[in-house]
Amino acid sequence: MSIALIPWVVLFLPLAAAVLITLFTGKNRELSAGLSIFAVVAGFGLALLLTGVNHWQTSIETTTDWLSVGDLNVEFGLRIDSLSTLMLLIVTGVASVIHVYSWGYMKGDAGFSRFFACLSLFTFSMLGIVLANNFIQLFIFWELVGVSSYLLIGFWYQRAPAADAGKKAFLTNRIGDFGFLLGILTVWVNLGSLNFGVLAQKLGADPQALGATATIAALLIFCGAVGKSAQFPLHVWLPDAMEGPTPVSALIHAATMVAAGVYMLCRVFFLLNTTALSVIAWVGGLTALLAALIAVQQNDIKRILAYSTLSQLGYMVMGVGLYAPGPAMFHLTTHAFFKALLFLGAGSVILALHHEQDIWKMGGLRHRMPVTYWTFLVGTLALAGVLPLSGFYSKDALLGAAMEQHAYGLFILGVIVAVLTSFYMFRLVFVVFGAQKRSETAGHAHESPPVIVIPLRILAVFSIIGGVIGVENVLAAHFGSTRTLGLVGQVIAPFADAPIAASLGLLAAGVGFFGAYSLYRGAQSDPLPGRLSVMARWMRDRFYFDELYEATVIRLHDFLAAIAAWIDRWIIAGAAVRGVHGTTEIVGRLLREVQTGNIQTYAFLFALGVALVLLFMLK
Amino acid sequence: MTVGIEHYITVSILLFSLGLLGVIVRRNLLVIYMGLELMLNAANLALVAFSRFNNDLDGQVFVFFIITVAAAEVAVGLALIVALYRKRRTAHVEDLTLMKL
Amino acid sequence: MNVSLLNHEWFVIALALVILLLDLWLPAKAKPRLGHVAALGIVLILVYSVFWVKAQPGQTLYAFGQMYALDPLALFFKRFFLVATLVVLVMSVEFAGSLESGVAEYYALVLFALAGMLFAASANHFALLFVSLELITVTFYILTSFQRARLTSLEAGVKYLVIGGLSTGFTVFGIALVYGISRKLDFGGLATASAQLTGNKLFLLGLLLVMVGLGFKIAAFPFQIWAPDVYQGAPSPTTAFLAVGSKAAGFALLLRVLFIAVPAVTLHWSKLLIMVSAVTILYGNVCALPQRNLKRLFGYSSIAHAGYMLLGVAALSATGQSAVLFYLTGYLFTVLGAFTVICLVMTQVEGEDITALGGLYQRAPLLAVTMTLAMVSLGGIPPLAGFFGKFLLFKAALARGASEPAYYWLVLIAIFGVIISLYYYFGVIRAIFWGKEPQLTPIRASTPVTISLYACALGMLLLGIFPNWLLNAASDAVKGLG
Amino acid sequence: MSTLTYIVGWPLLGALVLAFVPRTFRVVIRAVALAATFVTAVLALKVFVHFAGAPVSPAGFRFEQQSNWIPAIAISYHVGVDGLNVGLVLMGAVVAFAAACASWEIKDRHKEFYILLLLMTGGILGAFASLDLFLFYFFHELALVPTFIMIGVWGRGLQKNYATFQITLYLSLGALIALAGLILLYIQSGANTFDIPALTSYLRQTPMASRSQQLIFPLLLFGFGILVSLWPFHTWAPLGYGSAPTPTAMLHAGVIKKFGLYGLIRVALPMLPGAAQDWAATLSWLALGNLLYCGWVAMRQKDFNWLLGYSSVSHMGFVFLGIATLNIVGVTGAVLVMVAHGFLAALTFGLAGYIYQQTGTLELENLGGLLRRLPFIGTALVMAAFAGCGLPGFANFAGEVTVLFGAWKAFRLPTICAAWAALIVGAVYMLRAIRSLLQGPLPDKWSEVTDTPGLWRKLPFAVLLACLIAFGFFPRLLTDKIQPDAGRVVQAVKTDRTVVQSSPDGQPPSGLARN
Amino acid sequence: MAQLPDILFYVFGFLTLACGFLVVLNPFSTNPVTSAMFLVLTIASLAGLFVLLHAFFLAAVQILVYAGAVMVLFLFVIMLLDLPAEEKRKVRTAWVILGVISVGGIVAISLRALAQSAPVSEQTPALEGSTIPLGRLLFTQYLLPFEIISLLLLVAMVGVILLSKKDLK
Repeated sequence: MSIALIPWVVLFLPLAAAVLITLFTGKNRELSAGLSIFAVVAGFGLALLLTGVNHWQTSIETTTDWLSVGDLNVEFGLRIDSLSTLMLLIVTGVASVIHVYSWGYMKGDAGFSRFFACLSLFTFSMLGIVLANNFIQLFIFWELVGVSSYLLIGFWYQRAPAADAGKKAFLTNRIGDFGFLLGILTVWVNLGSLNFGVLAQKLGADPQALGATATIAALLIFCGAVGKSAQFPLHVWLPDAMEGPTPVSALIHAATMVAAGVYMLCRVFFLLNTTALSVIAWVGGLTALLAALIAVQQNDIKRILAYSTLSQLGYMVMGVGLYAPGPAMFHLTTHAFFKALLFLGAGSVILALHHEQDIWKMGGLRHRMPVTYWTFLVGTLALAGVLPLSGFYSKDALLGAAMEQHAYGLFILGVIVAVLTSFYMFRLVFVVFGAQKRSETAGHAHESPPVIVIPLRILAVFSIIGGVIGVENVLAAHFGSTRTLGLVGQVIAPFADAPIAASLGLLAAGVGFFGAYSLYRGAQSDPLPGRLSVMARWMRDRFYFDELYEATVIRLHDFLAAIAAWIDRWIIAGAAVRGVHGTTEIVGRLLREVQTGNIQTYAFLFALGVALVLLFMLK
Repeated sequence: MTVGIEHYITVSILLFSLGLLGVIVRRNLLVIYMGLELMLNAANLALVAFSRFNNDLDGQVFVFFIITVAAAEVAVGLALIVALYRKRRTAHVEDLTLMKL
Repeated sequence: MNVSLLNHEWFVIALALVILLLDLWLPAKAKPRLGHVAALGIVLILVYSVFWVKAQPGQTLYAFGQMYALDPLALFFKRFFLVATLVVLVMSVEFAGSLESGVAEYYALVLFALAGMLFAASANHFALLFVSLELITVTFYILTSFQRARLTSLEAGVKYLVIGGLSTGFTVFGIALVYGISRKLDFGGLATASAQLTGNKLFLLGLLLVMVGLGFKIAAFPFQIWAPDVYQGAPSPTTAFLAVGSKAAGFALLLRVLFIAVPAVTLHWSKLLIMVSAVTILYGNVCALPQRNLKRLFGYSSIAHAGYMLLGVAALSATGQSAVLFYLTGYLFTVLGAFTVICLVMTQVEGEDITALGGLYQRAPLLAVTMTLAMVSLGGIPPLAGFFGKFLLFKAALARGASEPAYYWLVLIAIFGVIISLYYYFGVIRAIFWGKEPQLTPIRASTPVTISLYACALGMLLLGIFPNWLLNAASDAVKGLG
Repeated sequence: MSTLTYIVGWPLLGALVLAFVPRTFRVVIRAVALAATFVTAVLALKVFVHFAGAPVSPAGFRFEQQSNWIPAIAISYHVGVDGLNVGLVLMGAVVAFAAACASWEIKDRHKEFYILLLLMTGGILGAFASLDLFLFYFFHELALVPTFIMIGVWGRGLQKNYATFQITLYLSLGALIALAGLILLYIQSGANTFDIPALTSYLRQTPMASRSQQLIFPLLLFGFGILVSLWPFHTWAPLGYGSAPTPTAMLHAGVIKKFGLYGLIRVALPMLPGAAQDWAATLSWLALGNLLYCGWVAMRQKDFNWLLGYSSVSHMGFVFLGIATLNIVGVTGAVLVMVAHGFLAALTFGLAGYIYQQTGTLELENLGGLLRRLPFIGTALVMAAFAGCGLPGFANFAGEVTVLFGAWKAFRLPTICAAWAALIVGAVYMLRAIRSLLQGPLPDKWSEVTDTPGLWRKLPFAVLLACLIAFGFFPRLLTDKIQPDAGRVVQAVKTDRTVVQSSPDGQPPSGLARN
Repeated sequence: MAQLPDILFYVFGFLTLACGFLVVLNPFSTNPVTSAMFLVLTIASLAGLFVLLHAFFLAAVQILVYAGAVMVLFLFVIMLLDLPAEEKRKVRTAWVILGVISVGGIVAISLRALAQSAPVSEQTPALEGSTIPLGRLLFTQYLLPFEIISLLLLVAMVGVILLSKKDLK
């Protein structure tokens, strides 16, 4: 089998699975799940094979024309380079684990087959983003992941909040896509191509090729990332998306799809100029801070994780903005592992508690669910950035990048976020697993079955070692650095490169832990609201962003729609159309009053007619 | 001033308009009909006058036709009026407004 | 002098006399069947006309001096009138039950009117124009008031009589003036004389008064006022004949006067014709809009159609004239088809409201289909004759638009008129297909009527789908016009 | 005889045959209708597949046939396809077949219904295949009139009568205005022919005077525009579709409506290039009226069919926008959208019709949670909704994105607004509809609603979806055919560009504003 | 110095118009009989004008046919129907004014046309409207209309019989 063929197979296997499930195996649940899992696991295997054969080295591009009209030439092509290979491995790998986990998690659900069909569709779309070699194809799959996400968030469509959340997610994403599309159009009009390789070449040859539109194009394209990666101000959909089944939250809204924005930014890094990058960095930083603050005061286990995801995505975006796409991707990788782990752990807890998600109704689960507890703890430590877990390395790389760019404001911001991260994660651990049970269901919880627990273990392992398995090397190579480090080199790299960042990062994790320890160990209710009062309420109510949008964007659009509808009904269809109709009818009724039936009148009108004609012609 | 063709035509026009006026303002069918006869006669006068001053007989032949046609028309018209009167006991046009609008 | 040029007329007059004579000896029960005899006679004359009479385009044969002209235009109209009369006669047979007396006379009068129309088609002299017009008009006075047990019929007759007399008066006076100024009564002489008289007010006055008479015949605004009442009151076959035959005779004479007698003057009349055409279209259609009485609706609608045809006349071009001929032919099948249906339906249902058509589709599919086709054709929708006719008319008018923008406005108004007309035509269709069903007794149609219905439907379709032959015939017919 | 003649002829023949089948033979009637449309669809597919290999006339047409019809005024029966209409013919034939399949909902007077349906089919396919202005118009009217009757007789809802009359009068007005434009084109061109290829090439040699163009173009634009529900002449569409029986709505919204757009591309652009340039900017704003304004109105609709009606109106905006670009990308995209929207509109109206059949209402507030009872219909509806809001994988996306690319080269602000309408507004009302119809709790009264019982009833929807997806995945099937001929059209427009200086590629003028 | 024919013209012309006026608008009587009688007078005066125009045959016909036959028919019908004096109803003056205005318009336009384009007349009209040339013309050039007139009379006859036959059926 030719190497070039492998990505095609990887890409289309899940689609085939989705189609087969939809068309044929809907009735047979096991077969559906099997198909779906086979597709993604085989994809993972092939991706490994590809990596093995290719050694991250050459970049392969195979294309075919998808659409070609005039000077618009849209290819359908797959680009294999180290960046996409890495992402391919992450996506297929994490997806494989989560597919397996889903089998256990979704057991007994009425829409079991549908779930796997959607999941496969999502995998297909995500892989499409990863492998895309041009903007339109990227946009195509960008949209498709949006739809899969919509379908999966609204999986339990009969529950109104789920259905609404799906809608909200899709629409918010669409706003980002709007900018994205305009950005693509701008780039195309100015550079005449959509292919990443060609574009990179053109910009490489002439950095001013985009001219005055460079910044605006870059920012428009960034809009896409803002939507997909839920950055401020389009972050509002992600917490709501937690209405979907937990495996979905893990796969889509933590590990892969939301990271697509960051991936895309790295993919088109060559397009981004200084102005745009600084905007990007600050948007990312702001998102990280805001989300972390909100996360501190959430009580829903999945929402805490969702805001955490937001915050970490903000980190990554900030990284991109700091000329550090490599570290950003690095963090993306490690985050995929530990955030998936955390979500799956949360899912395990939720399942054990019969879909209870309020952390204040949990408690004392450490003993009842040991595996879940330990793996969750690993995830927490990794997220908090504790040495030597993966999170530490990637987060340090980002903080180091801030130092390197002398972006001290962002650096401090990053450290504060790190403190908050550690704080809210340990708060979560203490409340959920520590102390005593706070409800009956929590008392009756017991450990989940192997099909759920094994994925936890696998992800835990990667969360631990993810920082030192060479990801950074691959990325460094991709983004133009030649540095390659051995295992030991990787382990000590943070301290060698940016000791201040590394130590501050560790310190932050410690501060966060102790804060949480002092406040929440054994707490029966949240003590913070009392201490922070208004601030806490704002945090709990997510700084009222939803309300703000409700009052502005949505109202405005509704208002415009109402006006349009009013005009349509009363002016166009009413006054104009019915008016013409009615006037004609009335004129008809009036005019025929002339026809009195009286011969005298007729004779008079006849004579009048003659007079008029004569007057007209002989005047 | 010698009487010329204009004088005859003027009389003809005036007579014609009298007939027309009769049709318009009178309400008795028979009188209306008389108005119509006046109009035809006005035309006759014009034709005869023109015939005389054009120096050919075509106009007079035409008058002959008109008189005959008028007679036929009167016969039919009066028969119709009689039939109507038998049915409706009126010769007033204002009573004949079954069909309108 | 070749008297055989007038064979059409001789045969028709003979046929009428034969009918009158047969009436004397036939038993009362058999009298209605005389209509079929008359129809058969017409068929024979038609056969004669088609196979034995030829007219070369652009060439005119004269009889009685220059009095009578036989040219393709005349022949076209003669055949037109024959076909129209044929259908009307067949229709009359079905209607015979509603005539109190004189069924045979009715047929004979129809034939006499036909003779008048045939003469009118060949009129090349004001004397012939006048007498043939009078023959038609006087006959129609009688035909209109034929149902003298019905007050509406008499009333219609009186109205037609008075307004008709008025128009005769104007015509005659107009002819007198024309004669006085130009010293000519024959069209040939007039054509040369009128070239010098285009500025002579009295002459123009005379011509305009003649136009008043013709305008009355075709029911053009402002001389349309009689049409709705008379259409409504007259017996249905008379109305049909009035709508087709009398109107077509008016157009035949209009074309002859405008384009043979005084072409030089006509050239200056485009404004008048445009104006009259536009107002006629609007008036007819707008007034028809709220109309519920079927025959009265046709009265208004016939005004509107006169307006459309005037549009072709107003174009002052050969394409316009041939379009008028084409339109008339389509109109013939359409209106006669519709009136045959009305005839059959109205003899069974009291009242002439549109609702009387309710459930027609269940009662008699053929009638319903014919009526629908007729409405669609009148509305000007393909693939029926009405559409192609309007297409030609619009084309002719638009072709003149480059030099005179008023034609654009005229077409715009015509389009508006068509749209309005669709409203009430579809109202009729709606009544047929999904109106309330007052009764569901099937309507029986005799064989001749069935044939004539099929012929009308076929005519509408044929002219719409394969218009070429008629188009050629029409453009041949107008070759002699100025 | 050309295959196209058979494509046009089969449905008409079918209608004729049906006229002689007794009305009690329900199965036979249905079978005849299905067979006629099926054969037509297969033939259309054949033409589509063999398109590339078929012999080409100098003017670029294939499968041509020309026979005398009305030689007296130079009208001939002339059919043929090029890239611009081959897709439309295929789309029309497939949709007709689907509509015939979906006609099971007609319970009374089915014989007449099928006759009208076949007339419509033959008419519109004839209109698409015509290469003669008169024939083009003639066939279209043939297709249009049955629409009126069908809405009148088999329509539904309280506003049925008003809808019938409004759609009849409105569309006839549009058709007549367009007819006036076509006649003027014939007259003022001086070519003395109604033949489209002949006229086009004649006008390329000797373009019409600017005054004539300025006179005729608006007539065609607004005449055709009314037929396509160009803003602000669109109000008939939701009203009509809201009242039309399902197959009628499918055929009209899907196929017949495309006639006007096709007319603009086939006739107005290449024959009136100067005026087309002058009107392009105006048209782009009118297109926004469709896209944005009607999208907003759609957001406020309470009845699903009305929503679909406005959505269909809104989608027409893409085509207008594509036409207004006057560049090859935009025009190709416009044609692509026409084909795609044909399938889509038929699909959505078909599905809505099914739901109406089951529930007797399409009030969004009354419905909900139906996906549970209608897995197939619901899924198809979700897919259709996504196709409607421009999701990749469906043909609409390919078309819309092509239009946007073309438009971006021609003008900025309208394109931005169009993108907003496409991505946001469309999604808002479509998802809202899905949310109200299919999602949320299922009211008890709808617990008896049942999904399509058999394969047969799934067939129309499946076929339409398959087409949408096939062209969505492989748009080149269409674009490769469309492009050369769209190029021809654009070339014709461009060569007349005497006032606007030709701009180097990639740096277009900021708008084709009036000079 | 006015000649006799001219004086006669004024006399007959005045008579014609005055009687015509009294036919139409008799301020003293609205009885149709009065109108009919004045119509007879009008026709007689017209015949006088015909004579002045040397149309002797037509003058005779005018008297015989019109005054003799047609007017007798009128009177006969009036008597037969025993019509009462016309409308006792209110005379609508507005209506009369409207009528006068429209008629006046026609008259004004016609007279203006007459004034602007006076017909050219031969200075010495020599035509004699005697029976022989008239008859010759009638039976040669005008034979066809003449025959059609006979047809018309037949039609009128049939019509009158049909319309006034007492019994129906």
